[in-house]
Amino acid sequence: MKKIVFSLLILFLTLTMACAKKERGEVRVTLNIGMQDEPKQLNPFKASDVWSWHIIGFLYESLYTRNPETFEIIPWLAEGEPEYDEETRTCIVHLRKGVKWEDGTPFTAQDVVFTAQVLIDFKIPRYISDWDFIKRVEAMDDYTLRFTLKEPFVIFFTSTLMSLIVPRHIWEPIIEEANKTENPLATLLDYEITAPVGMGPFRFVQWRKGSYVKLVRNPDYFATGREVKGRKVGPFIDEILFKIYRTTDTAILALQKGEIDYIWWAIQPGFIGSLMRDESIEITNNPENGLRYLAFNLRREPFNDINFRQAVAYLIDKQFIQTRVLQNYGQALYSIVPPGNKFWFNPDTPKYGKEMSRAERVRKAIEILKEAGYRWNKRPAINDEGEVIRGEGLIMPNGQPVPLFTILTPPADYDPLRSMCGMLIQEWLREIGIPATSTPTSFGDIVNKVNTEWNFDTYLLGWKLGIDPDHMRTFFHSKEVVRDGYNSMGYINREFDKLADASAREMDEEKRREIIFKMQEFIVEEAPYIPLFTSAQVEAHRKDRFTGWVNQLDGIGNGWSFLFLQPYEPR
Amino acid sequence: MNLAKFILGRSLQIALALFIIMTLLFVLFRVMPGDPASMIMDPKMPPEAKELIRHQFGLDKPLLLQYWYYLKNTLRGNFGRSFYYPEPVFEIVMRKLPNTILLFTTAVILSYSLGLPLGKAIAWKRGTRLEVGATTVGLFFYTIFIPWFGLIMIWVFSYKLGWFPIGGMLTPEIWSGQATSLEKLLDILYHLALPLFVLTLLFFAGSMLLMRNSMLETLREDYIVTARAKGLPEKIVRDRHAARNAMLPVVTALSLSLAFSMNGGVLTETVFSWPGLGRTLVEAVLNHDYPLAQAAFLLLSAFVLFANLVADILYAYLDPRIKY
Amino acid sequence: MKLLEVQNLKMYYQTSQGYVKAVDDISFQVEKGETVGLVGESGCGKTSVAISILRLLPSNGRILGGRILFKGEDLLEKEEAKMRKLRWQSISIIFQAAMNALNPVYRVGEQIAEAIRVHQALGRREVKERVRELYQLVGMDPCRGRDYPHQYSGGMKQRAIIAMALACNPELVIADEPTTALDVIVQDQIMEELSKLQRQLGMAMIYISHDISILAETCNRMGIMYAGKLIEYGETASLFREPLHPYTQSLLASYPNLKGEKRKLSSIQGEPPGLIHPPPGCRFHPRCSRKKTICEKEEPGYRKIEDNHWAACHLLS
Amino acid sequence: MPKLNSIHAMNRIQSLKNGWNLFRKDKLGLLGLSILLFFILMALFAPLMPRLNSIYKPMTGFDPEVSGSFPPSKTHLLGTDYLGRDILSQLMKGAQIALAVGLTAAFTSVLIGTVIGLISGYFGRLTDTILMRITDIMLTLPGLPLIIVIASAIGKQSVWIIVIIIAILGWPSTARVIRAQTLSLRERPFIEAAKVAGASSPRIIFRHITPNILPLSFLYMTFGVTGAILAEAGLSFIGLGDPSIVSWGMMLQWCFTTGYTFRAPYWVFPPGLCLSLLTFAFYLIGRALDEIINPRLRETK
Repeated sequence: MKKIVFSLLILFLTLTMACAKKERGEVRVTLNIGMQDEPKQLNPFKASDVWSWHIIGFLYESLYTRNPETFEIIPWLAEGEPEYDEETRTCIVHLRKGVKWEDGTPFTAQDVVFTAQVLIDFKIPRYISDWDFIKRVEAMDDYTLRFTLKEPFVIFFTSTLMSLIVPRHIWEPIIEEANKTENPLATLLDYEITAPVGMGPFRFVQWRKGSYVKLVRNPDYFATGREVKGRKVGPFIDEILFKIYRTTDTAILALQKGEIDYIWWAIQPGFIGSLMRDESIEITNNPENGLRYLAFNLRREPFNDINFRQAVAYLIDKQFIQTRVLQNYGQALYSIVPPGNKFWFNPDTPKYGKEMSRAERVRKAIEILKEAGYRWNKRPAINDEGEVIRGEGLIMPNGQPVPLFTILTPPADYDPLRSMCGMLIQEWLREIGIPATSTPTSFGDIVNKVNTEWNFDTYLLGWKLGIDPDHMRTFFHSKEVVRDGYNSMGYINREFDKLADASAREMDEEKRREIIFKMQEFIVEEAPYIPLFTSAQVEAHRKDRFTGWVNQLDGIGNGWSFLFLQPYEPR
Repeated sequence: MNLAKFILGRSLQIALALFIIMTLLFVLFRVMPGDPASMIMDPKMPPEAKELIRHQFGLDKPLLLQYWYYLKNTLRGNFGRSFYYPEPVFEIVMRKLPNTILLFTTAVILSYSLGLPLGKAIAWKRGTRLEVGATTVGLFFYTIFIPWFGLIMIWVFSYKLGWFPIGGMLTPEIWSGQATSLEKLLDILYHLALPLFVLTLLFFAGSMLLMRNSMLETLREDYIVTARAKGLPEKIVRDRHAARNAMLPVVTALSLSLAFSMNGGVLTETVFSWPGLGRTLVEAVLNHDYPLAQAAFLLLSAFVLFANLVADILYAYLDPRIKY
Repeated sequence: MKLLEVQNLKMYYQTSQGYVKAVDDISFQVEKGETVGLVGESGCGKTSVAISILRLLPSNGRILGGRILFKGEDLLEKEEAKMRKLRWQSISIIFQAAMNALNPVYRVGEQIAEAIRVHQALGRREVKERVRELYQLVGMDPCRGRDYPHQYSGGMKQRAIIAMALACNPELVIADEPTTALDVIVQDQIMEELSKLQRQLGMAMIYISHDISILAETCNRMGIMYAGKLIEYGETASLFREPLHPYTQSLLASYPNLKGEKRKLSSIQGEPPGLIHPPPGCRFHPRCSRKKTICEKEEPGYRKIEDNHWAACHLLS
Repeated sequence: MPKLNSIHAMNRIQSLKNGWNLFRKDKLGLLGLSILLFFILMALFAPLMPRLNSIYKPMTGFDPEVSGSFPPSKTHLLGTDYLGRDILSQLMKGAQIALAVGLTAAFTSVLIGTVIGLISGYFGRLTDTILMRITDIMLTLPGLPLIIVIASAIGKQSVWIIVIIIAILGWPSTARVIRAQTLSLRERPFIEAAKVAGASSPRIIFRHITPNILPLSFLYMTFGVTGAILAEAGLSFIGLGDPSIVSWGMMLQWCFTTGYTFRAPYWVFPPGLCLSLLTFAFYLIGRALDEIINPRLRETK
C-alpha cells in the first residue's frame, strides 16, 4: 500500500514537473495581461464592472473619442466635427466609409440609429442619462446621421457621441426576443453574450471561466495605420491573453516570473518596494480620476449645520491620509473634481486645515463650533506641548447632546483605504468630543441605507468619474433628492441648482469652465461632501516585453496603449 | 442491522439535514431583520427588474408561501441569478463543484492512505522518540493556521524555487492553444500539486493522530492479547488484528471530520485561487452575491453530507456488525 | 515429570507512580496432566502470573526475577521467535473476558483456523476439517464457524474460545476466569465441558478464578494469592480441610462449604492493598484479625505443614 | 467486567492536585501550558505598551518618524506595519483578542453543549432523540462555511457577533460527549439513591451529575478554544473580520491587502506563528487533560 502510494506520488511529481517545462507553442506576439477578476459578462448594455469593460472595450468602437494626451475630442468612427445647429437643436454627424464589422458586414448609420433606439426605448440604466434628452436619431443616408435634441446639453458631445455602437444585424433578433417577454429590459440585460461580434482592434476568441479570456488581433481594424498624435495606430500584437489572478500577490509573482506582461489594476503601495528592485519591471504612477469622500445626511442634526460640517472638515487630516494610508500614492483632495482632470479642476477651492498641525486643526474646529453656539460637558483643550486634551459630550446649540452617530464605511476587503480612513476620522472626531463610530458595513447595505432608505448619519464612499465634470450636477442637484437618486445627502440649494443647470446647457467650453469652477467652490464651502483623497493608479508592467504604453489619467491600461504597444526590441 | 436499511436511514438523515440547511438559509436571508429583498436582489437593478424578481420569488406573498416557493425553487436547482455574474447560480456552482471534489477527495484519500499506516506504526512504537516526534509534528499541523501555512508554501515552492504555479487551475497558454488532452490533464495536476500537498498534509496530520489513538485503544483490547497468545507474528497481530479494528473508529471519525476538514478546504482554495466551491463561497460573500453564496454553501454541505454517506457505507463494509 | 515450574517469579508494572508489584516472588509447579487452581481477589496478580508464563506482558510489564521452566527449559530465556512457536502449540490460554477475546471483524472459524495455520503445516482443507472437529469437540454446530462473534451468545463464545485453545493440542492450558462473564447455568456447563475435555485430551491446566468454590471440584492442587504473593499452596483436599492462612480461612468462610451447607457469608474487612506501596511485613496484616507485631515488620516465609501444603504466615511458627 | 490489562486501573482522579501531578508528567502538556502562559503574559502586558509611548497604541499609534512598513529596529522591535504602527504592540493586543475570543466563544459553546448534553442524557426519550438528531446534523455541517454565510447575512462585522456565531455553532461535539457521560452516570447507584431519596430532577442534574461531568466540559473547552481562534482568524483572513480590532487574523489581512505578504516577513510571520502556536498550545493542553480524564488513554496500566 505504502509503496503504491509512494510510487504514484513520484509519478505524479515527475509528470507535473515535465509538464511545467513544456514549451510554450508557436511564436506569436502575445500580450499577457493579469486581471484580478474575470469579466462578469460581455453584454455591453449590462456590464458595469471594470473587468468586463477591460474586454468589451476592445470589441466596440464609438463615433468620437478623446485624444490620448489632451483629452480633446477627436472623430473616430465619425468623420469631421459634429455639425451642431443651435436653432433647430440638430446635429449632423458624418460616418467614415468602408468600416466593417468583424463578420464582414459593413458598418452604416443604421447601426448607430439602432443602438440609439435601443438605449432610448429600453431606458438602459447605464446609458439613459446620456440619451434621454435626445428626441430623434435618423439616418439621412448610410453615412450621415442627424440627431435632434430636446434640450441643448453639453454632454451630448462629451458623452452621448462617445457611446459604443453595437451591430444591428446581430442585436435586432435579440431585441425582438426581448420585446416578447414580460420584462423586455430585464431579458435584454440578462442576455448572455457568448460570442460577441464587434469591430474593435481585437476579436473575442475564448473565455474559460475562472481562468482566462483570449482575444486575437482584428486584421480588418479600421483605424490601423492611422496616425494619432504622431504615433501609428496598431495593433502590433497578435493576441491578448487575459489571465485571472485573484490576489495581487499572485499577479505580482506572475509578473516577476514573466507569466504576464502587465497587471491591469492599481496595486497597493506595499508591493511597489519589491517591484522597484526588479530591473525588468516598470512602475507607472498616474493620478486616478476618482474621489473618496465623506458625506453627511443633511436631514439630521447636527449634520444640517454647515458649521458642524466645516469643523469636521478641519479635523480630518487629509495629508496624514495621503502620507500614511496612501503612502503618498495618491493625493489629498480639496475639490470635487480631481486635480488629474487638469482642465476642469479648480485649484483655488477652500482648503480646510491644509498645512495645519493637529493642535491648530483642533483649535480651529473648537473655535467654529463655539461660535456656532456649541458647548461641551468637558471642553477639549490644547496644552502647552501642543497635545490635545480630549473633550467630551458636545452639545448642540439647541441644548441637545450630539447623538452617537455612525460613519458607514465599506469593509476592509472591499477597500482597505476607506475602512482605515473611517477609523482615523472616528479617532480625530472623538478627540474633541464628537461621538463618531466607524462601522464597516457591507457595500450593499450601505447603498441600501444611503440611497434607498436615507437611513444613515455619515458615510464614506467613492466615485469613479468621467472626464466631463457633469457629475457635480448629478451629485448635488436637488432634483436628485429622490429615492435611489444620486443626492442621497438631501442637499438642497436653489442657487447651486441654477449654476448646475447652466453648466449643462453652456456649450462654450471656456464659459462652462468658469461655471464648473464656481460649482466646485460652492460645494467645498457648503460641505455636503468632504472630499478626502484621490488615489493613484500605480501599475506595473514588464519593460522587456512591450514598449509604447500611454500614461494617462487612470493609468496605462487605456485603449491607446494597446493600439500603440510594440514588442520590445533590445538595442 | 441490514445494510440497505442502514443506508436508507442515513440517506433520510441527509435529506433532513439538507432540509434544515435550506430552512436555515431561508431564515437567515429572508426573515432576519433588514430588507429581505436586498438579500436576493441586486441593489443596482432597475426597479422593473426588481419587481420581476420580487414576483418570481414571491416576495409579495406571505412568508409561509415564500418559504414554499423557496423550497420548490431550490429543489429544482433554481437558485436564482447571481448578482455578480449574468448567469443562473446553478450553472456557476455546478462548474465549480467538480474542482472541489477533485481537490478535496484526492486530498482525503491521499492523506488517509499515508496517515493510517503511519499512525499505525507510531502507535506500535509507543513511547519512542519517533512516536513523540511524529505526534508533536502531527499536532502542530493539525492546529496550524492554514492560510498562513499555504502562503509560506507558495513563497517557498512557487516564488523562491519556482517549482509550482502560484495559483489557479490551468495554464492559459496550454488551454488556449492546441494541447492534447494528456497535456491538459497534466496541466491540471501540475496546478493541483501544491494545494493538494497542503491540504493532504493537514488532513494527514489529523488522520495519523486519529489512527494512533484508535490503535492505542485497540491494542488494549483482549483479542489482541489473544492474537499474540496464539503465537501470531507481530506483523499479523498489528496489521490484521489491531489495525483492522482500529480503522473502525477512524472511519467513524472520518465521517465526522469531513465537515471540519471542509474549513481547511475552503481556506486552501482561497489561498491557492483554486476555482472550487469554497472559494466561490468566499468571493460571493465578499461580493455580496447572496444567491451565489447560498447555493455554494448548500452544495458544499450536500457534498460533505454525501461524503459522509460514503464514509458510513465504508464503515458498514468494514464492520460486520452492521453488515448482517 | 514436572511440566511447568514457576520459581521466584517477580513481575512488576512500571507506572508514573512507581512499580506495581503485581507478582512478587511466587513459586509453584504443575505436573503433567494435572489441574492447578490459582485463587485470589481481583487485582491480586493472578492474571499477571498467567501472562508472565506466556510472556505476553503489556509494554510496561517487566519480569524482574525468577524462572519459568517449561519441560525443563526456561521460558524467560527463550528468543521471541521460539517463544512464539511455543505459544498455543504447547501452552494456550483461555481468557477471562470471553466477550472481547474474539476479534469482532473476523469470522470465528477463521480465527481458530488462523491459530492452526501458524503452528501446523496443514493444507486448507485439513485446517477446515480440524476446525469442524474442534467445534464438535466443544459441542457446537460446525456451521457456526462462518458466523461473526457478535452473532454468538456468551456461552457460545466461550466454547469457541475453548475450541480455539485446544486447536493445537497444547500440553498446558491456562484458563483465566473462563466463566465469570456467563450466567450460572452456562458456567456449570462450561466447567463440566472443560473437565471432560481435560480428561479426554490429557493436558495439564491452570485454572484462575476468584471463586474458590468453582475450583474445588476440578483442581488437584490450589494456590491462594494475595496482593502479589502466593500465600498458601497445597492439595485441594488438604487446603479445604485445613486452611492455614487467615486469608484462606476467611476466603473459605465466605463461600458455601463443600457439602453445600449454607453458612453465613462473612466478608473480609477492608480493601486489598495497593501494589505500588504494599504494606511492609505480611501484606495481609492490615486486614488480619489475628495480626501480631511481627506481622507488620517481617515478611513471613513459607512453612511446610504437610506434604504439598505450604503457607506463609507468622502464626504458623 | 474488568479488562485483562486494566488490572491496576487507577482510581478516578478527583483532586486537582493529583490531576496536576499527572499533568506535570506529560511533557507535551507542559509545553502547551508554557506556550499558553507566554501568551497570557503577552496579553497582560499589552495595555502597558501604549503607556510607554503613544506610538505603541496598536490601532492608532502612528509613529511620526516612520511612515510605512519597516523591518525591526530599536524603537520597533518587530518593525512597523504600512501605517507606521508598531507590530509588537499589535501582536500583544492580538494575544488579548485571541484569548478573549477563544475563551468566550469556547466557554459559551461548551456551556450550551453541556446543558444540552445533560438534558438529553438525563431526560432521554423524545427529548434525547430530537436533541441528538439536531446534534448529529449540526456535526455534519461544514463549520467555517456556515459561519461565513451567517456572518455575511448579518452584515455587521463585529468581533462579538463572530464570537456569538462561533459559540452557537460550536456546541454539538460537547453535547454528544456530555450526553454519553450523563447516560452512564444516570445508571450509577448514587443517582438511584438520590432519586429514591426524592431529589428533584434539577437537583440531581446540578448537584449530582454536573460535578462529575465538569472535567469533561473543561476538556472540551480547551479544544473549543482552538476552533474558535482559528475560525475568527479564518474569517478575518478572508476579509470578514472586525476591522476595528487588532486581531492576529486582521494583522494578516492588513498585510495581504496592502501587499506586504512576500516583502515583509517580519510582518507576516509573527501573527501566523502566534496563531498556530496558541492553538497548538490549547490542543496540547487538551490532549494532556484528555489522558488524565480518560484514564484509558494513559500509558500506564
